[in-house]
Amino acid sequence: MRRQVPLVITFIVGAVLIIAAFIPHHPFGRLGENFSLYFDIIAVFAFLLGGGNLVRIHGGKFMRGIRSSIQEAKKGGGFWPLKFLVEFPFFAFGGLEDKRGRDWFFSLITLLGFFAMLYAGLFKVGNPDGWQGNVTNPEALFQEFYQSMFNPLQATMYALLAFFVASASYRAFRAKSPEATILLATAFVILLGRTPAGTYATDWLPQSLSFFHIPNLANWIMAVPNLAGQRAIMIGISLGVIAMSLRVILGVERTYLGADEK
Amino acid sequence: MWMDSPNWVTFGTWVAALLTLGIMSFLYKDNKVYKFCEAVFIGISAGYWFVSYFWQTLLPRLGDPLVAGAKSFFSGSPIWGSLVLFIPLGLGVMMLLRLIPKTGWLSRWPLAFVVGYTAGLRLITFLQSNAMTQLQNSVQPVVRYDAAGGFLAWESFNILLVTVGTFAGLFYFFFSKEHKGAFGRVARLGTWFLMITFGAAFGYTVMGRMSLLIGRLDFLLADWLKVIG
Amino acid sequence: MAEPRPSFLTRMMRIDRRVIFVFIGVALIFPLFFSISQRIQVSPEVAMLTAAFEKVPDGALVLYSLDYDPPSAPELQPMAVTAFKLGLKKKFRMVIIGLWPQGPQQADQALQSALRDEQFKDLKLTYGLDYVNLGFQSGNEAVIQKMGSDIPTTFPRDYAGTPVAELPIMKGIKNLGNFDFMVNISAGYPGTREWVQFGVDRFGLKMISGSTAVQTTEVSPYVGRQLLGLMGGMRGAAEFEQLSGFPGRAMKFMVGQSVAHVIVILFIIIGNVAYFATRGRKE
Amino acid sequence: MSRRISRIIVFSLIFGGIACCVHSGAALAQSPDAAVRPPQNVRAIDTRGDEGGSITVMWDLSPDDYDGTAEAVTVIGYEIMRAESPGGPFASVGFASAGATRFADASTHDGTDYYYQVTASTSSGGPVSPVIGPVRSSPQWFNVNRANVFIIGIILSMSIIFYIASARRGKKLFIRRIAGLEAVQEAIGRATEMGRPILYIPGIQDMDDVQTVAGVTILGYVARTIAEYDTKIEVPTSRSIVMSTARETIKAAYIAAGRPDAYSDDAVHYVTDEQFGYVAAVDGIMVRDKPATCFYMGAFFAESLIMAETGNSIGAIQIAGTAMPAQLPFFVAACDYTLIGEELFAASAYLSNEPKQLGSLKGQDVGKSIAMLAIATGVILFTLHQVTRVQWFMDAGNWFKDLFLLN
Repeated sequence: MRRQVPLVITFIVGAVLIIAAFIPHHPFGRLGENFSLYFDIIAVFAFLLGGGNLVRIHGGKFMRGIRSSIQEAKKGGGFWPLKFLVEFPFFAFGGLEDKRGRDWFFSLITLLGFFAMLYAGLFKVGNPDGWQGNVTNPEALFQEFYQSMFNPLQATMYALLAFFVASASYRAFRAKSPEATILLATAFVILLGRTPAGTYATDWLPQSLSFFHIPNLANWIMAVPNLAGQRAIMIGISLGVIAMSLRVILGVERTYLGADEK
Repeated sequence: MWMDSPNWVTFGTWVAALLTLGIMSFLYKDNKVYKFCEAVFIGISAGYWFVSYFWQTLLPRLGDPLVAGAKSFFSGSPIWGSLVLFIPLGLGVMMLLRLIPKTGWLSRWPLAFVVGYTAGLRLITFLQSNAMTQLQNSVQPVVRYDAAGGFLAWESFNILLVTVGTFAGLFYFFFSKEHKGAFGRVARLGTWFLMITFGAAFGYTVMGRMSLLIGRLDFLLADWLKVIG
Repeated sequence: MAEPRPSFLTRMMRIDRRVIFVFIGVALIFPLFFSISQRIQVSPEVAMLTAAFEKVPDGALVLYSLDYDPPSAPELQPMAVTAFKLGLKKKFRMVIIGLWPQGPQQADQALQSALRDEQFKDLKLTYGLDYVNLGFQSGNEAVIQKMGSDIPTTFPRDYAGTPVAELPIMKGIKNLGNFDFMVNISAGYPGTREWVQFGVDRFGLKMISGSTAVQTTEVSPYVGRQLLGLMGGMRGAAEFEQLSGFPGRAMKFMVGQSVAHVIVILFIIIGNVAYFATRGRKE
Repeated sequence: MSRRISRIIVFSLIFGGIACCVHSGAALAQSPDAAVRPPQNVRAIDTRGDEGGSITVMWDLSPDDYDGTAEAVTVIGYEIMRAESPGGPFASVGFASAGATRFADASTHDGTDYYYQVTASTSSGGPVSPVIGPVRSSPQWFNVNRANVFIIGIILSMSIIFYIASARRGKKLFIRRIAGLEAVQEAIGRATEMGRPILYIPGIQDMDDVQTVAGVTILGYVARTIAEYDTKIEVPTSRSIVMSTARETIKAAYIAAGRPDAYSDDAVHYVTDEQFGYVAAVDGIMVRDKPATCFYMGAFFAESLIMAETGNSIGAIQIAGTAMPAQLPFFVAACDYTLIGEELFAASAYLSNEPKQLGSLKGQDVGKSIAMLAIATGVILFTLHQVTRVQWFMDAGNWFKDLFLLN
């Protein structure tokens, strides 16, 4: 029973949604839209679990860390709060080493950041329009946090890719096998084609060989063989998704539902 | 407002710049500064998203309609439209029942709803936009003539190549056939086409990644250090 | 262990990746200090895109959906700025939305910097009449679907909170079918793909797209019937700036990018030379 | 076929419309600008395949439609006017720009009679077409515009369901080996030997992405092996629903492996919904916990390479799978094994080794065969037309191609 009901729910929701795609009549016409709204709402509730998990993990780390640090400080006698303060960097950050349990201060930072954001956002702190104001109002504290902390962190993390893409191409693009050679050669031509160097390098070729001008060659690769590969991938994916969906809807695939606890 | 004062703006820029450098330090090796930035990032971003969901989904999509529905009910002319919202509300609450061991099994209902929703929705969208559109785009003559009746060898060759490449790629994805003999050779050809696709996408991407870093460097040099214009 | 000192090429085989990092960093920082311009060859997709822009009659009703956030701004913001400049030049009636929460904010910034152009110094733009920013709505592709049937209920209020009924530009706008043209600038999901699937395929939008370089390969199959033009990455942005006659930031950033490219290419060559030179010895 | 029927309907409506509206020819005389002519042949029908509340008005372009070049006064667009009686009053319900020949008036009430006329707008008013009507909107129970999607969907689904069913009945199926999945066992074994944890990333999207569903189901089978080997698994998630689902999945795997006591909820933890915040954390986990094996199965965006490169730098075995075409190249470059697109969705069936799941893979192959057959048919028809110039091939080809047209 406990296991059957979820399977039935999945089946009904999935099957009805598929059929509804072909029925414009109320209430089927907007079923997809409505279900997507339900999903969003469930996701918000679920966030309470996720956020709770975050707080529990970091709260736990922090509590355990500070307790053990105080115990450590109390060791060997003396006025322990002073010792605690003096050796704070070692207790809280683990000093230069990376010792487990000695990094509780970072958990505290995470918690502070989390609650600061909740406070600023949920209470609309500093919003010129007060409670009625839009949470995205750039004047509010919430958006100030966003601009000065969230945004640069996000953008920099993203920007690390510039370095990683270079190191990955250095390592991966070696002509070790026919496949690797094709990968290398294509990437090489496209890379060249995106730079002026590529343009200059092949400018001397006569007009009759204009196909081999690197930018033209790059455009050709993008338009022809690349397109073929993309199409194969996309058609394959669509069949994969259809099969996956059917397996789920028909209850053939049910790992995600967990097991019975007898 | 106090936040508009030049000092505050400068402070914000400094914070942003130091966090930028902190994240970049990871490239050398993991260190305490990176760890600090990581901790800040996790905390504020989790908070940010929750606040966004709260104001932009929960209240306008669930809270407000329910309140309006309740108001209409008590004012004597009930509008039943919002009643349907008790479905997601109920499912959402069931989600939270995980926290109580005894009722934890009920949380599988919303999960079942979510997975069923995903399966149903995606089956249709991928059928339409991946399968059908790609099939439609693939259907074209592999022999082409221009208006005057002259044979367009190059165009014809390209279309033939796309068609052959698509087929070969699909051969690669066959699961129920051993990649051996003639079939294996075609499948191998398919992997070559896939490799071209990957190489092309990779090569094409390098540029975009560089530009992200340029954006950060531009911030550090122009907005923070003010050494370039 | 008295191992012989590895040869130069063997060492090149496994360079510490941090060496590559340094080269890339320097290559990108250096050109920012100079203003050098370079010749760009225009790709057919961007030419199509600019032509599609030109074909839209002056004063047309145009939808701008900016679906990205600050991390993608270096690539996409110049596109948005140029697209707005063209919109101003052609006196489009511009309706701005975002499927990403930070999209509308990016749009405001882009429009502001477009207005700073010499050409529009004397232009008086009236909010609510010449353009409107409807802000962000959550729901990804569902927002597009809803816009297909009814825009005023999808966006009951604009970004600043004004009811859309009070905005003259919104008079007569019912759904996506009312727009003559659409500009989508996107960094991923939801973005161009969803607009094509739910807007173009279902409601016949005439659309062009500006994508991050990464997304470009993914959406390029749509060019033709579903997309009237496509610009990819900073290069696409620079080509667009050049073609539309509004040179801007993208053309400047292109230089650093090109240098970094050459560095990557050189490292690939070094890696392969070292690989082939040392391969025989190991076996 | 449905197209033809609709054409008949349209034509009958046109003639009906013209017949009932000839008397209003006087409207033409209202034209303030004699040089500009109104749109021709205006007709209106209930919008097909919709949920009601919409009437589609169509017309032929005014001969003076703006063509993008003319200097003289031209039609810049069409104002669609509506009334509930033929005599008016008419009010504007929308505007279509020059070159447009249809407008869907989505503000109708089902069952009400409406009358329409279309004004050719110039900068100074414009001539009005004759009044047509009455027209009513109504909802439909089947969207004929998507009949082709329905049929193709049925064909593909049936081929998959057929093989699931036949496999369930015990028909033996051959499935080729998939290198990336063969390596799963070995990769887990390696982590066990080294005494290091396994990191599993189920993508960064929520459960409403089918790739995440695939990622979580694969996790189920991977976790079963992990439970048998008694290795530590770590699953940071970027969405709360994924966290809950992953916990259910892993718990079930441990129960199935007969080691429910070894399971702990702590294996799965939520980090943040933010893409790059999540990556920052995952990178941190990698360099500090040094997992021996990293799995990336699900939907990925730009962060794919940040994780894969960091994973590579710590020397982990990496197995990735995604259906994000833009991210595949990075996984291919930086990981040891990569499941490409369709293989991701096939993986859970493959790993499960259950006949009915494997049957669906065979069904997918049949689907691919059908797709190839369809492409080949269309290509051959069009090519024959090019070569022989026989019009029939063209018509047949176009008919065939339209089967895949999305309306």
